[in-house]
This record gives sequence, structure tokens and C-alpha cells, in this order.
Amino acid sequence: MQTHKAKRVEITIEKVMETRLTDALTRAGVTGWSILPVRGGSGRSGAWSREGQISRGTGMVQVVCIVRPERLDPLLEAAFAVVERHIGVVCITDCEVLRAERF
Amino acid sequence: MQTHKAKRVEITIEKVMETRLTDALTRAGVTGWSILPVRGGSGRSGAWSREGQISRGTGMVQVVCIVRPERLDPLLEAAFAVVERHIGVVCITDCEVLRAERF
Amino acid sequence: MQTHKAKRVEITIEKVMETRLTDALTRAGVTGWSILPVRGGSGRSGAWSREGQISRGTGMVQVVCIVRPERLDPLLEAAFAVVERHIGVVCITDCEVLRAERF
Amino acid sequence: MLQLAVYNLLSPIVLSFVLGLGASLARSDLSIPEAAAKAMSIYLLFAIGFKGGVAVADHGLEARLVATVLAGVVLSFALPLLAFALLRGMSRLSVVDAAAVAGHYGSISIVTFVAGTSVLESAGLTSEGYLVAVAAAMEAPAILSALWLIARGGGVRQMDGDLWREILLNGSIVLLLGAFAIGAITGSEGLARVEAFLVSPFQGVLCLFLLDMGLIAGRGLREGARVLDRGAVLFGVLMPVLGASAGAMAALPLGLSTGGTMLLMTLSASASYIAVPAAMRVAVPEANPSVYLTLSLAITFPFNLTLGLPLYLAAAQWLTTG
Amino acid sequence: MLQLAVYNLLSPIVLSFVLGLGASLARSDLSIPEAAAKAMSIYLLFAIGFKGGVAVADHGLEARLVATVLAGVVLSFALPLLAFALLRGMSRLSVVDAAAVAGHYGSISIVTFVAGTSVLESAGLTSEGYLVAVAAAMEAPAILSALWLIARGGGVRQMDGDLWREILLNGSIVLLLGAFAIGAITGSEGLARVEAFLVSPFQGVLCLFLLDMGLIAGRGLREGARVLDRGAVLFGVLMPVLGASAGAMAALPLGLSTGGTMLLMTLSASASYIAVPAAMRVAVPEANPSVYLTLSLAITFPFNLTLGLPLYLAAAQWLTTG
Amino acid sequence: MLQLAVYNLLSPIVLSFVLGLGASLARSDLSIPEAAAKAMSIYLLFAIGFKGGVAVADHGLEARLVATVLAGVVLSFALPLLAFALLRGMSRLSVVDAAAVAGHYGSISIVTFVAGTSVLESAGLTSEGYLVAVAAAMEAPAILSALWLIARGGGVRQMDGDLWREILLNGSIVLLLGAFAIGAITGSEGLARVEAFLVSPFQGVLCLFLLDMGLIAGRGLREGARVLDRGAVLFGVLMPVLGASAGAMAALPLGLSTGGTMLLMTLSASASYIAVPAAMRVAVPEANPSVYLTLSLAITFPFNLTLGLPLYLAAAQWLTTG
Ligand SMILES: Nc1ncnc2c1ncn2[C@@H]1O[C@H](COP(=O)(O)O)[C@@H](O)[C@H]1O
Ligand SMILES: Nc1ncnc2c1ncn2[C@@H]1O[C@H](COP(=O)(O)O)[C@@H](O)[C@H]1O
Ligand SMILES: Nc1ncnc2c1ncn2[C@@H]1O[C@H](COP(=O)(O)O)[C@@H](O)[C@H]1O
Ligand code: NA
Ligand code: NA
Ligand code: NA
Repeated sequence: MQTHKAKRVEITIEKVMETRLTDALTRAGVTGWSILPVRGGSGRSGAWSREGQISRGTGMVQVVCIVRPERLDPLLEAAFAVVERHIGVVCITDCEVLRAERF
Repeated sequence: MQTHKAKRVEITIEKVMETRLTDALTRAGVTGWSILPVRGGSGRSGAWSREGQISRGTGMVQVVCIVRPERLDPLLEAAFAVVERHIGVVCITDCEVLRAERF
Repeated sequence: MQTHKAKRVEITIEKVMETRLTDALTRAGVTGWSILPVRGGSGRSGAWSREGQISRGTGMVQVVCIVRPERLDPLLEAAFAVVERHIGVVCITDCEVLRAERF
Repeated sequence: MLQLAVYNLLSPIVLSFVLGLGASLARSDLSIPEAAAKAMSIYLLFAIGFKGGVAVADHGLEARLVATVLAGVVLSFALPLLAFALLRGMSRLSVVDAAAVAGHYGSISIVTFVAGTSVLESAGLTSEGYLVAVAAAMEAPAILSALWLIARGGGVRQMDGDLWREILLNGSIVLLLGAFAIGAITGSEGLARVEAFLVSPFQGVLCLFLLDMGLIAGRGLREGARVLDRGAVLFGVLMPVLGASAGAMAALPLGLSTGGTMLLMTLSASASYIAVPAAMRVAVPEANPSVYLTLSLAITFPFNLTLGLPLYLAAAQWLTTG
Repeated sequence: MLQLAVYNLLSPIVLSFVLGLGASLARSDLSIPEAAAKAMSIYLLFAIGFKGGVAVADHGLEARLVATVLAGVVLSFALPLLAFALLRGMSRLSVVDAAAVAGHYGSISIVTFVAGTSVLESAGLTSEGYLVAVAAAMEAPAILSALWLIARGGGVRQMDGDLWREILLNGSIVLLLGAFAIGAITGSEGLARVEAFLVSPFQGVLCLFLLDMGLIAGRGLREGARVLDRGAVLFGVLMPVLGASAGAMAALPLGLSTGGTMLLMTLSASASYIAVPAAMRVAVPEANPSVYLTLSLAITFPFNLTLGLPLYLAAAQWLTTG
Repeated sequence: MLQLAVYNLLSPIVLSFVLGLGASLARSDLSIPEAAAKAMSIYLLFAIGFKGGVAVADHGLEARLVATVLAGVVLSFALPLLAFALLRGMSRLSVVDAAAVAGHYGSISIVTFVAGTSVLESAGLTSEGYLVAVAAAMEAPAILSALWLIARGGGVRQMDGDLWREILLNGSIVLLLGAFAIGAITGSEGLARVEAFLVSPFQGVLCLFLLDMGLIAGRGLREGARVLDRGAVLFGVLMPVLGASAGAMAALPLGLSTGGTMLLMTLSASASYIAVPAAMRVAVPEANPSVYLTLSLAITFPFNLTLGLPLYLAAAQWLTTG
């Protein structure tokens, strides 16, 4: 089938920062994303898990945005401004999408 | 380690369409997938979230299928037939897998 | 923005094996991962879902690790030793990350 | 009547709804976990079904049961036609959106029904236990009418066998009728064993559930308001009153008690927000869910809960005793 | 006996199970959120443990406690050997699958135990509170027997220290024994403070929990039926009866009350569906989970709940009073 | 006093906490689903707020309400300064970490407050219902003090409007005050309708909630212990006593009852573990959450629950009746 090149950006960030991130994405012109729950994890600031979390009040989420390649840079800049001082991971993958007009 | 080329297809779709999609995948010969919950998101039809959702009765899920490259096209056609009239996103990534005999 | 090449490894595995896997990752020098819940799925051992699961006592999870390319091999070996006799899927994707010093 | 309305407005149940609504409009992060909300709705359905069944076991099966269920089915089929005509006249909604909305108003909202029984209780009234079965019977027919309206308007209409099974065996119908059957089989003796769980804490659980409904309705008002024109909003308060009137007209010849009349009016007045939206997403994905969910949850539900229920009770009292 | 069976079959608890089973077989989308089901099981374990502890506090620690716990441990070790021999004779299961199944039947199902206490209550009988501790003691030993059977058959056997800790400190054992200790320490006075939560609503929560068990068992029947041959299915109803007989033989010399005898029979008759499956997934991943889960949840559990419990009670009455 | 302490230590509530703590330290996999824990905390907040409001409705609005709320606000602003000075003297925490911790000790823990009311009840004492409103008023001011301490120390300080709204309209404040208002409006008559849900099962739900707190505290001890030096641990038990003393000094001139004095002491002694951590993660991400969460949840909370509460009650009795 006909597919189109796009970028998949996966941002793992604290739940308390979720709306700040999505607000920043909206301001940067990103119109679509999905938010996945994260059950637990580990990083430089230790391990945590949703059930009985102690080391981080509210857990983390994963925000997945699929964008056209030319929109990647503004997206990354918006995301970076939010995650800069906070813990979290930004990971970009090349992908193909159906129905490119949506992105 | 020895890895093998494969395709990772991630389909974000309304929960009400979940079994219709997996039935279509089965008919297309796809044998494995995992379903991830989605907590919320945003798109052309507005923003929504699991807690206190209003704009969509039942939320969305993400169906992730890993398949051999040669099985990609029937998979996409089956998926497209289901998502065509519905909201949702289909995203394909190149990947490598261990234990290729499973796919 | 400045990005750096990395590998995204996604391991879908039974929940009962979760700490065994993360312990093995730790021993292999992997320091960061996120764990995503899986709602259901299908594979050679049949279909299952979180609500009302019968064919697998405790469901599955997805462990996502982002690592520098040179750390991929020890990671895969550690993961493989755990998943070898168990059901589960290991999928590796090329990706780019911000803030490479974290990985 | 006024006294009834004030009493209802100041009940813990309505105030909990108002609290949720206010919190949501003020954009508080207060939220009830999805699993807890679902568990509460299972509890409410099970309890209301069980109690209805026990009531039937106590009073014996009346011939009126069948007639009332049939009346409910007819109402559920017919009300969407009225709603559709109104909407096309009053608002600028497209055929597809108007038909989807209409389907919601033929079907029912079980929480409105539960709140209705609670208003009855405060007024010291009882009702025919089998109205629970009527509620279950009214869930689905309206969906057919909506699809017929769309097909008639030339729209696509996709109604596969799976959708049929999903609609008729959807969780809330099965739970309501199943609990009704259990109640009818075990009777008062069975109820005695589970009373401390299903009866005494009922009002309290309902408060927390309505808190959640308030949170959702508030979010609906914030997000959905822009998709509704003035005519549609007006429809959202006019239609329940017309529906209740139709319900009353069906109840009178059946000879239902005051409580039963009020509950049949309530069912007719209420709009679905679970079963019908799910069916519409599958069968009519091009209809805008914000339109029908906002109308049903954020306009009609609050109207019924606050003003509608005492109004229907007053009318039922006037009609059955006057 | 027949009267008891009918009474049991028409109790809200069993009917709730049947409702879940029916809904699931009819492929309704009715489902209880995972978190709610887990919360209910925590509630049931806490309540049953607490009440057991209070009973022990009230009646004092008997010497019989230690003997009964030991008897339970021996049963848990021994029953898998019987189950394995039966399975290898009756069905076509492989050594590994048969051993894994056998492990489940040595261990116990706490919901079956809870349903047993509820049958006792309906019959106006009490039991030794410490049977809760016996239940906890019987969870794990059977796992060892299963692994031994596999090793003996030449299979792999991977039993690391982590698995040990997981088995012995698994949530349900810790909660059951912990609540038992709390009950024993605080006694009736403590119970009085939490009675309205732990005692009165108990039966009602059990109904909803069994509704969920019915949903799961139905799914098991739908999906797992094809993996079981006729012999295995027969085993699923024969083994609990044999297990109960073994339990009765252990109970008699201990001099347990009628209620205590019935509960030890119930423990021996019941098959694990939480602790053992998890251990088997870790230690014997090559055993097919559909086999042991279907047998335990979809064959033996319903059998015990509906026919087994009244049978064991009748037998216990006959044995202890006859 | 000693008797009170022992009685408290052997209450089902404290023992449930100890069970959770022990299970977690022994690395059992016992866990309460996140949704269930959140649902329980919503229940507790709603119940405690409602009952407070009803008490105010019953006794009329006192002028003292405003004065006590103001005293609470002043305490919440001031206590972080004391805590900060202590921490900088006693431990090796950085300015940012010390200020973040200090913010937690000015704010309050509602579960400690709830446990305090339960200790009061056991002692047959009541308290001014409006202390619930005082609790809500004390949640936020301490956050400002913490941010001021950081700004003063040259640290960054990012306090946007969103954060303001989040703090003041955070779920627990809204729910507590909202339920308080509902209780005040509906009074005893409203309470009667929801009593079987909000009052009778309260202690039992609190047990399960404290079981979960114990699990979390145990995990905190396991994981957070290494980030705390001896001085910080000492601070975790010294600060609540100093906070309680400050609370007592504020309560006396206000003329609160023994129960009211004890609860104001409890609020001052307790440390936040929900609202303040969330605010700190947003505004001061560089502060280490392990430090403040371990101190608040794993040191101070257990101290207050076991020894602090009876101590504060004894002191309040001595101060108000002596
Ligand atoms: N390399 C990684 N791969 C995937 N997730 C990560 C990685 N590093 C950190 N995370 C996630 O980000 C959270 C915070 O990481 P950190 O800032 O390193 O403590 C962790 O708890 C994980 O959930
Ligand atoms: N660009 C995107 N990236 C990731 N998820 C998306 C994107 N667009 C839409 N979605 C998801 O798909 C849902 C429906 O999208 P839409 O059909 O655009 O309203 C959204 O609520 C998101 O969960
Ligand atoms: N091809 C696949 N793509 C994605 N997930 C898979 C795939 N195959 C298996 N899985 C996941 O792994 C689980 C076990 O697979 P299996 O070992 O094939 O039974 C399934 O239930 C799915 O959750
Ligand atoms: Na209606
Ligand atoms: Na057994
Ligand atoms: Na404080």
C-alpha cells in the first residue's frame, strides 16, 4: 500500500509535566499525539513503579507524536524546552504512515 | 546476536473497533500482536483522556504487530479496511527481531 | 536539533518474568528502561486479555530500553538468556535521542 | 412541587454532582480512576437489578410486566423519530448527527433511573420492580431507529452481526437483567444476605458516582460547548420534557403506580451515554461524538437530575392521584 | 443433602457465578476491571484472615492448631502425587503438563474456601478459626511436589532463590496470615471497629467477585476446552472428590468440628489458580497454561462451588456426628 | 499516656500499617492496585469532609472558624522556616533539598489527620468539625515558603500561573472542601442517607488504606534509606514534635476543645506526601524526590501514626484540661 515517510517521537516524561508538554506541542503546531501509561521504570534517579511508588509522586507517561519530517524540528524544540530541566527521555524513529494528509 | 529484519506496525484505534481489527488481522494471516492501553490523546477530533472522557465513549488502544517484511502488505490492507472510515493512525517502522521463526 | 544515534529495544514478556529481566539488564550494565502495561494480545500460545485472563495467570508487560549502539549486544544477550525458554518478543529499532549523555 | 425541587437540589446526590461539575469547570485535577468508576457502575446496576427482582418476587409476576416492557420498546423505537424531527427543525445539525443524537434520546440512562428511584424513596414512594426490566428493554431499539433515519437520509449504514450481539449483550443489559433474575429467584431471603452491601451503602456510592458524572459533564461543557448551536442546547432541555410526556401517556393506560409512572417518564426523558455512543462509533463513525455526548451528558443529564426528576414526580402524582 | 445442594445452587453467590459464566459463554462484553477484581480479592483475604484470627483469640490457641497445619502441609505435598498418577492414567497429558496440573490440586483456592465458610454459615455452623492458617500453609508445598515430579521425569527444573521468596511471600499468603495475626491480636474488640466493613458487606462483595470468576471461567471454557481431552475433564471433577476424601481422613483423627472437617475437605478438594500458575510460568514455562488454568478455573472451581461444597458438608456431618 | 500508646499500637489500623511495612521490607509482592488506592483516598477525603461539614451544621458556624483557619495558614507559612533552619543545621542536605523538605512539613497529611480523628474517637472525644477546612487551608501556603527559601538561596524558582491553579485546585483540597460544604448544607439529615457508606465502614477502609501506606513506606525505607544521613532521619522524628508544639501554641489562645487542639497539633506535625511533592516536581525538579518522600512517608508518617498521635492527645488533654 501507499505509505509516506514520517517521524515517530516518543517522549517519556513525568505525569506532572504532561499538560505542560502537550500545551507546548500545541503551540508548536503539533496537532496529534497519543499518551500511553507507564507502569514503572528505572533511570539515573532510581527505580519506581506505579503500585507503591515512592521515589516519584505521580509516575510517568509516554507521549507519542507522529509528524511529517518537516515538522520534527519545531516539535523537538518545544519538547526540549519542557523536558530540559526535568527527567525524561526523547526518542525519534523514522516511520511510514498511511493517510499522510492527517499529519 | 543474530537478528532478522521485520516490520513493526503500530495501529492506534478506538477500543470499540479492537476486535474488528484483530479479527481482520487474523483473517489476513497475522498471528501475533500486543495491545497497549492509551490514556488519552489529541487529534483532529479533539482531545480526550481516560479519566472523565467525554468526546469518545470508550477510548483508544494501540495494537502493535511485528511481522516479516513479506507479510506487511496483507496486514496493511486488512488494517486499512477497518480503519478507513474510522479515526486512527497506522505507523510502520523497520525493526530487527530475535527468534525470527516466530513471525 | 542535535540528536544522537541509539537503539530502542522493546521486550514483550510475561509479568512474572519482569524483575528477572530487569535484574539481568542491570547486571548487563543497562541503566534505564520504562515498563509499559499490555492489555492483551495474541501469539502462538493463544489470545489473552487483562480483564478476565485465563490462558496466562498474570499478563504481559513491555520493557522499553534505549541504549547507545555499542551497548546493544550485551543487552540482547542478557535479555535473550531470560526470554529464551519463555514466551515473548524482542524487537530492536534504530532511533535518535536528545541528551545522549544519559544513555 | 417547588419544595420537592428544592429538597432534591439540596440532596447529597445532586450536590455531589454539582461539586464534580464545579471542580471540572474550574479545571481542578480531581478525577476518579476509570476502574473505580466502572466498578461503581457495576455495583449500581447489580444492586438496582437485584432489588427490582426481589420486588417482583415479593409481589408476584403481574400481567402488566409484559405490557409495560412492550410499551418501553415502542417508546424507544418512536422517540428518536420525534427527536430527529425536532433537531432538524431547531438546530443546524446534519442528518447524520441529528439521527445519531436522536438515537440517544430513545434509549435510556440508567443513572438517571437510579437517581429517580432515589427521589421516589425520599418521597416515601415505591414502584413496580419490573421497571428495571423495562429499562433494559429500552436500551437497544432506539439504535435501530437512528440507523434507519440515516439510511433514509441516504447515509451509509453498516450493521453487521457482531454489532447486533454487542448491542443486545452489552454488559449493562446483561448485568441488569441477570441481577434482576437473581433477585427474582432468591427473593427477600437472598436480599437479606446481601442487604448490607447492596442496599444500605447504595446512596453513598451513588454520591461518588455522581461526583464522577459531574466531572465528566463539566469536561463536556468545556470541550463540547463550541460544537452545539443554541437550538441544539434548547433541544437538550426540551426533548426530555417531551419524552417524559410520552412516557406518561404510555404509563396511564397501563395503570402503573405513581412511582412506576414517574420512572417510565424518567426512562423516556433520559438519554443514553454508554450503549448508544459505542454503537454509533462503530456503525456511524462520521457522526461527531462531541455532539451527542455533550448533549446527553452535559445538558440533558444535569437537567433531568436537578429539575426534571422532581418535575416528573409532581406530574406523575398529579396524573395518577388527581 | 439434596435440599442443601438446591439451597446452595439458588444462593445469590452461586447465581452470580452462573450469571458471569453465562455472560461470558454468550460473549457479552461484561467485564470487571482488573483493579476492581484485585481489590475485591484483597478485601476477601483480609476479611477472612481477620475473622479467623478473632475466632482464635476468642477460643484460645489450641494444640490442635499445629497438628492441623502439619496435616495440611502433608496433604499439600501428597495430593499432587495422587493427581499425577490419575492424570497419567486417565488423560493423554505429557509428564510436564500432568505434573504442573498436579501441583495445582495439591495447593488451594481461597475463594472456594470462602464460599465454603459461606455454606457453613447458611447451615448455622461455625469452624475453627485457624483453618485460615491451614489454608495459607497449604498453598506452597504442592509446588515442590510438582517440580519433583518433573525432575523425576527427566524434565528441566529451575528453582532459584527468587522463586522461593516469591512463593512463600506471595501477596495472598502474606495478607491472609497478616490479617489473621491482626485479628488474633485485636480480638473481638478490634473486630467491632471494622465489622461494618469486613463482616456485613462480605456476602455481597463475594457475589460480585464470583460474577468475575464466572466471566473468567466462561472464557476458559471457550478458549481452553480444545486443549483438554475427555480424561482430563473427568479428572477435573474426580480429583476434588478424592482430595476431599483425603482431607476427611486427615480431619477425623485431628478431631475437628463438623465445620472444620468440611473446610479441610474443601481445601483439599480445591485447586489453585493464582499462586501455582505464577510459579509454573516461571519454573516450567514449557507446561501449557491453558491446560492447568482451564482445569482449575473452568472445571474444578465450578464443580466445587455448585455440587462439591454441599457434598462435602453432608459428608462432614455424617462423619463427625454419625 | 503509655496505655493510650499501647492501645493505639494494637489497633487494627496501626497493625495494618505494620503488616504493609513488614510485607514490603520482606519484599513480598503484595500490592494494592493504584486505582483502588486512589479510590480509597477519594472515599476517605469525601467522608472526612462530609462529617466535618455536618458537625459544623449541627453546632452552627463559630467565629472561631475563621481564626482557626488563619492560624492554620500562618502555621503552614511559618513551619517550613523552622524546618529549613533545623535541616541546614542537622543534616548535610543542600539548600534546594532542604527547602523542598521544609515545604512538606509546613503542609499536611490528610491520612495522619484521619488517623488522629480515629484515635480521638477511641478515646471518646469529639472535635470542631471545621478542622477539616483548616486542613485544606494548610495544604498550600508551605509551598510558597519553600519556593521563597530556594529563591533566597539563589536557586531558580519557576512558578507559573498553571502551577498556582494546580496547587489551589488540586483534587484533595477540592474534594475535602466540597464534601465539607455538602455536609454543611445537608446536615444530619443528609448524613443519615449516606451513613451506611460514609460512617460505618470508615475504619475498615482506613485499615486497607494504611496497609497500602505501609507497603509504600516500606519501599521507601528500602530504596530511600541510602539518600538520608543520620541528621535527616533524626529531623524526621524531631520536626513533627516541634510542629505539634507550635500547633498547640496556636490552639490554646483559640480556645479549641481537647479534640480540636489535638487535631491542630496533628496537622502541624504531619508532612505532605501528595500535594507538595507534585508541586516540587514541577517547580524544583532539581530537588531529589527520594529525600523528601522518604522523610515524609517512611519516617515521619510512621512516627506520627504509632507514637505521635497518642503523644499529641496526651499533651492536648494535659493542656486543655490541666
Ligand atoms: N534508557 C532508557 N530507556 C527507556 N526509558 C528510560 C531510559 N532512561 C530513563 N528512562 C525512563 O525515564 C525515567 C527517568 O529517568 P532518569 O531521569 O534517568 O531517572 C525512568 O524511570 C524511566 O522510566
Ligand atoms: N499525529 C499523531 N500522533 C500520534 N497519535 C495520534 C496522532 N493523530 C491522532 N492520534 C491519535 O488518534 C486519535 C484520533 O485522532 P483523530 O482522528 O485525528 O482525532 C487521537 O486522539 C490520538 O490518540
Ligand atoms: N508478532 C507479534 N507482534 C507483537 N506482539 C506479539 C507477537 N507475537 C507475540 N506477541 C506477544 O507475545 C505474547 C506471547 O506470544 P506467543 O509466545 O507467540 O504466545 C502474545 O500474547 C503477544 O502479547
Ligand atoms: Na429516553
Ligand atoms: Na487442593
Ligand atoms: Na505540617
